[in-house]
Amino acid sequence: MSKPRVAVYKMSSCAGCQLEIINLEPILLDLLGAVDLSYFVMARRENEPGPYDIGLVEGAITCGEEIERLKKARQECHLLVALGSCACYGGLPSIKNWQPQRVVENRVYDNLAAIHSTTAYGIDYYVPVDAYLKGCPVSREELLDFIKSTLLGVRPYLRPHSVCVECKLHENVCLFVTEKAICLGPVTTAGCGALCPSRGKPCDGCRGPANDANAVSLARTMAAYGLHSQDIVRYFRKFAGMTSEFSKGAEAV
Amino acid sequence: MFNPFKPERAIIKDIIKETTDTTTYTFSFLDEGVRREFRFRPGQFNMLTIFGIGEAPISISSNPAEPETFQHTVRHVGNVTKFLSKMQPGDIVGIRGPYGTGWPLDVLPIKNLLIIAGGIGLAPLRPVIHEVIDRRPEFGQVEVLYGARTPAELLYPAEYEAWRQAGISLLLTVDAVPSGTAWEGQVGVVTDLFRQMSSRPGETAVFTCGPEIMMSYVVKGLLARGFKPEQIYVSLERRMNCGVKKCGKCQIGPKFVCRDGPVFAYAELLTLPEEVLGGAVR
Amino acid sequence: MTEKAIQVDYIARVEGEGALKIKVKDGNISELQLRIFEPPRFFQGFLVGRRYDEVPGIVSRICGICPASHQITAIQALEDALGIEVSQQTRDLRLLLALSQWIQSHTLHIYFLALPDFLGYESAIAMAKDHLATVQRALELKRLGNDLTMLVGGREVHPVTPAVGGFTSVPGRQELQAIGERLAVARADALATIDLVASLSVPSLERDTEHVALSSTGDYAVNGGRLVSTKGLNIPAWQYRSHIKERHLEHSNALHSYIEGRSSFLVGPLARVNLNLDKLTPAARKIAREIGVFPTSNPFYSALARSIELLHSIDACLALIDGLDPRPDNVPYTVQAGQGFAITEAPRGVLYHSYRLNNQGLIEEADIVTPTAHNVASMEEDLRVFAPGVLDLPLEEATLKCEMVIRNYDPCISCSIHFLRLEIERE
Amino acid sequence: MSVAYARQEEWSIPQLYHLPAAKLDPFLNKLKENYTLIGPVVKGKEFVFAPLSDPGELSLHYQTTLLPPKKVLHLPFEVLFSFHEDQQIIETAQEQQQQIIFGIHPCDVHAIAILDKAYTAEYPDPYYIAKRRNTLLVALNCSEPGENCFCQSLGTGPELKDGYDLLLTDLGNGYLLEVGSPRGRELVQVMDLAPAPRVAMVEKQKVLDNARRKFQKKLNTQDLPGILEENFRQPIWEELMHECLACGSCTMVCPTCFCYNVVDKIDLNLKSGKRQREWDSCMLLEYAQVALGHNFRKDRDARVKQRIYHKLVYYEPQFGTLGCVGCGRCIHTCVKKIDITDVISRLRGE
Ligand SMILES: Cc1cc2nc3c(=O)[nH]c(=O)nc-3n(C[C@H](O)[C@H](O)[C@H](O)COP(=O)(O)OP(=O)(O)OC[C@H]3O[C@@H](n4cnc5c(N)ncnc54)[C@H](O)[C@@H]3O)c2cc1C
Ligand code: SF4
Ligand code: SF4
Ligand code: SF4
Repeated sequence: MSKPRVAVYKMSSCAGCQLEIINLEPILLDLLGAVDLSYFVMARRENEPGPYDIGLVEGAITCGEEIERLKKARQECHLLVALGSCACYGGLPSIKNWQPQRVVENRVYDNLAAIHSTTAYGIDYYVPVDAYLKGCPVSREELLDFIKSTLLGVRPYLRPHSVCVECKLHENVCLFVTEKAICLGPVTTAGCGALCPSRGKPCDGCRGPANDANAVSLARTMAAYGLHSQDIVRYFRKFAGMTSEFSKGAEAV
Repeated sequence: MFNPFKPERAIIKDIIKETTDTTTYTFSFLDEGVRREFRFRPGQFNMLTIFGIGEAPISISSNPAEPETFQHTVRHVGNVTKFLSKMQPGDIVGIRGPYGTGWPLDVLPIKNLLIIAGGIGLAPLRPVIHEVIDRRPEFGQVEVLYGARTPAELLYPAEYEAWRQAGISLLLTVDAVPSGTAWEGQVGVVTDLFRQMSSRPGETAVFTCGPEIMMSYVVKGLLARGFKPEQIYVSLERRMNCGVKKCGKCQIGPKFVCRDGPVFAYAELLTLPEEVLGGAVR
Repeated sequence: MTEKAIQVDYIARVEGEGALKIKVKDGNISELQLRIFEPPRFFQGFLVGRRYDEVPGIVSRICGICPASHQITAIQALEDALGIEVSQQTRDLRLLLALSQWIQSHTLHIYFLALPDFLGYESAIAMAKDHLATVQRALELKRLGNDLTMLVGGREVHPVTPAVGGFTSVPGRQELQAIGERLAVARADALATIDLVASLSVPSLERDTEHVALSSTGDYAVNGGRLVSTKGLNIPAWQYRSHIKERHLEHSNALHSYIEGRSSFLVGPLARVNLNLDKLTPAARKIAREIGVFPTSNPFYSALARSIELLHSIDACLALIDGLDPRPDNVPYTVQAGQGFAITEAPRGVLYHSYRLNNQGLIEEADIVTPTAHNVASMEEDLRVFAPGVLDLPLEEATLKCEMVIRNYDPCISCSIHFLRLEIERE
Repeated sequence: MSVAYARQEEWSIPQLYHLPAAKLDPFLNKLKENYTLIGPVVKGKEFVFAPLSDPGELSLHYQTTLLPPKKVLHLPFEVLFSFHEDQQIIETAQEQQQQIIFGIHPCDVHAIAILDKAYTAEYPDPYYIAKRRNTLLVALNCSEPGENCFCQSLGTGPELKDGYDLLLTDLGNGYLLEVGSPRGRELVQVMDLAPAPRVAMVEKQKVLDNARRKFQKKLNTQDLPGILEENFRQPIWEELMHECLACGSCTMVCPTCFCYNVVDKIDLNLKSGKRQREWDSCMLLEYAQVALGHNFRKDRDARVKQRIYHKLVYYEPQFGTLGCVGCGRCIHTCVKKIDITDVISRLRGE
């Protein structure tokens, strides 16, 4: 069996998710024994043309040129994977979607003639996507599980439920209940190992809505904690504000 | 101490492709002692492991009189079951079991037997048919109503003749006949066969297995024809991760499907609120 | 009339997306464009209206390679605005965090981005076939940097613990000591790295440049100090904007940083080693002196400067860990209106953040200038000087050499949010 | 196999000792010589059960812990076995370490008795049993119930009557120490303790009576199955469907929840690996989902009901006991403050 060919594409992103591939240091060489990183501009100079078996797309889509590249990627990849929250939901770049485009641009640039930025979307707004690896950045463990499962031809086990589950499995002091800090864990997809709450920082929802996210109910509780509606809107419109679940949270109060 | 979670290694002896998405596998335990001691009753299931992929509950579909090589008829729908479709004779899987209650063949004084199956639901009932054939004089009228989506999806067609010869009345139906397929039999859902069946409520036990929605219509139809809830037995399916009443997944109200079932007397299910059943059996 | 063109559609082994186009006519450069087609993500734009305590988590997403630098810089700018004085322990942990990222980022650059060029491979992956031990050493060093970032920051990419006023959680002494032991062992790898990099023959490239870095009276400046240069700049962070400007040059669509009244400048490890050689930890200082190339303005020595900083970072971390037994000690504060400024040394060089807050702690204005944004003008200038000398080489080789000039800077293009987007023609 | 732990049996008196406060640490140090000591320690503003490296870490003045001590018997994550390239199955060594759960409250002791039923009946779970066999319970009667505690209503506290190896009651100047099993008696023998004075039992009742008066929550258990069965369709369930976050916290912290999920973890060689189980929760959407996507409890209210009915109705026919011990953890942990006692009193129209 020949090794599956993997391509890594970069759209509007911080490159943190692709760095997580290199950050697999202890097993990186083993991984390279199992797959061919055929197209990975960040790590190699001679990149091989498609088609590829797996395409990992990092980043949100924020301009026309990216839409074209994304469509090409879709064509040349058997499996297309959204790598990280930018690619899954638009990620942090989608914050700008909630302010008038020109106003945001104006804050950064004087000469707007050359700016052709569009609403930031996750990649499935434009092309069908086969799998989503959530997180900002992606979880290396999930990435690896995904690759192994794909090699075996099975569906990977990616936790679909809330961060609270993992938070409890690690017996963290609940920041919401005990520290009275607003935490998006109850409506956010687990898989990070409840990383932030384990370090004393409330979850800010980087992995997007869990499979049964009840953002409306959580938003009501946030309001009951005395949060201003603008604060609540900010909580939900961060990494995954474009999802219908988190939109409901933002619009609940 | 005995570890009920540790599968025994079993080898795939033979593979028979039944339909486009269903295959019957013949297995045999590698360990001689395990192989010799293995016994099962019709309606029981095993937990089938593919190492590294997972585990799934699958009914035993072969003759209980030949437990040294037993069969599973598997529909390829998810991780374990699809991976199995790529395996070859000689490959090793893990198996532990048998688990669950079987069909109450020995428990009840059964005279007549009515078996109603849909699709893959015939798999856990095939051992019943085998056993009935082996013990034919003990039973009176035995009738099988079986429906599949298309003629090509009927399971075990090669055996129908033998069943009929053993004096079992077999009524078949299919939901649809794709163009180009030869089919002279009935077209329609299983319950459409009620009109042709000769079974009557008196001294008859009904065993049914299939999609829950089918079973629900079956039960309704039977009740309308004068059958009593106590006569009807259904086999249920729930998510299972252990098969031995530990993981909690398969609970329906106070019942564990893996242990109190998968075969339940319909009368028993009637004690539960409808919603608890979640499916459509009622 | 001879025309020749060097074109690199994708500058590989840098972080982010850029392209290079050089046109030469009769031996003179007629057109030189370092084009960045990384679309802008408007961080400074959408930071406006967000709450101050969200800022560290947001700005870290500017760059996945040096997220901790963005966090630390933002936090220090916000603390400046809110008038917060943090504890010595917090300063130590922040330094540890910043240096952990230097270790990780420098290793990545030396071994994965630069070394393949010098040794003639297209990538470290290809290099591993012949130089397995070298690549393994790189992986171990990088993991060590990552593990230290994770210990202090909670995660390698986008740390979670740094916060205004301190840390949301601090590492235990035992864990620090354990990683200290690994650092002590890794010194040998750092020394081997210096030997390896020092043995490479570098092309010559002499250009009169101004090198800019933070400098402090005490240590090798990382998270604070005054901004100084080889040409006499010497300012505190809050004066940054009165001296450093951006200009829109005709030949380019990118904004180019320059020093008021002067020209482009260079930031990063080379500038730091040149300016702060005396402040390196003793072992690193001794070796840097022995090698004897510093100060130098040849940017091809950047990798050497990085390798020296690698040793320096390890030694500095060891010293820090020795004195640390962290306890939670965040300082309390009240939210108020204000403006704050901070400059730190990210792995790639000078990073500037400034914020204006209203009395509810909402951001009214954000200004961020990243190291690569500082360097882009310098990169182009280097190419202008360097390219004519390689024009006689076969095109493939000339192209590689020009790419190497860019890779010297370890450019982190996606974090250079000050770039304008260019029209792309990609064949 | 029948597993009888810490049953009250016949043995010779004295069974009551006095453990002066000053002797607590020396006692713990003695126990530490032969056992892993697990007791409540401070974590932030909460308490957790953790191995004690130093007796000084023990905080007996706790009301409840985040996770119940269940976590040392039925582990949150547990490797069931590993399998090798040649498909040989290697069982993980089952833990044999002798351990003492020190300072466990009556409700949690009752919860372990319930787990014993679930895990030692038909198809005994060898992983649980290996740990359970080597675990001794040094219980502590409650003198200060927490704001969410309602064990009193269920007869599982504040006083423990059974199921312990040793039982402590804080009498102010020291502890009354009662022996509950032969293994418990072995434990006390490591110290030279004086028998408790006769009045100790009277003082103990005073402490407990005082505690009994402090309960803020109660759950009326009268004809619970009947009440719940009658009220399967009530507006309150729909309300809860909208309120509940389906976050699963309530079940993750419950001392009697035993559900788990199984995941195979394969190595990069795609041949060897391990099978692992981890706690699961009936509150989660995927819990009752089967292949091809059918879900038997798709709606949140069906899951809320499953949790509450299981605890208060179904445990009885399954294991001959109520499934709730009134520890109040599910109330404390719930971001929405969904309260099982409140649900019941509303169903009763109280
Ligand atoms: C008592 C019983 C007998 C069965 N007999 C047969 C049979 O004879 N032939 C047959 O083809 N199928 C049978 N099934 C259904 C079969 O178990 C599922 O199709 C199978 O579990 C799907 O597993 P998977 O890994 O392929 O699917 P995935 O969707 O990948 O499932 C992942 C895991 O979820 C669980 N799971 C998913 N669906 C089910 C389900 N329906 N029931 C229980 N657990 C599930 C399993 O733990 C499985 O490993 C039976 C189910 C039960 C409960
Ligand atoms: S998801 Fe986060 S880590 Fe990944 S590219 Fe986007 S910003 Fe970077
Ligand atoms: S801290 Fe957040 S994620 Fe953790 S349990 Fe509490 S609400 Fe859930
Ligand atoms: S803890 Fe509360 S919100 Fe979460 S699942 Fe349980 S009842 Fe619902």
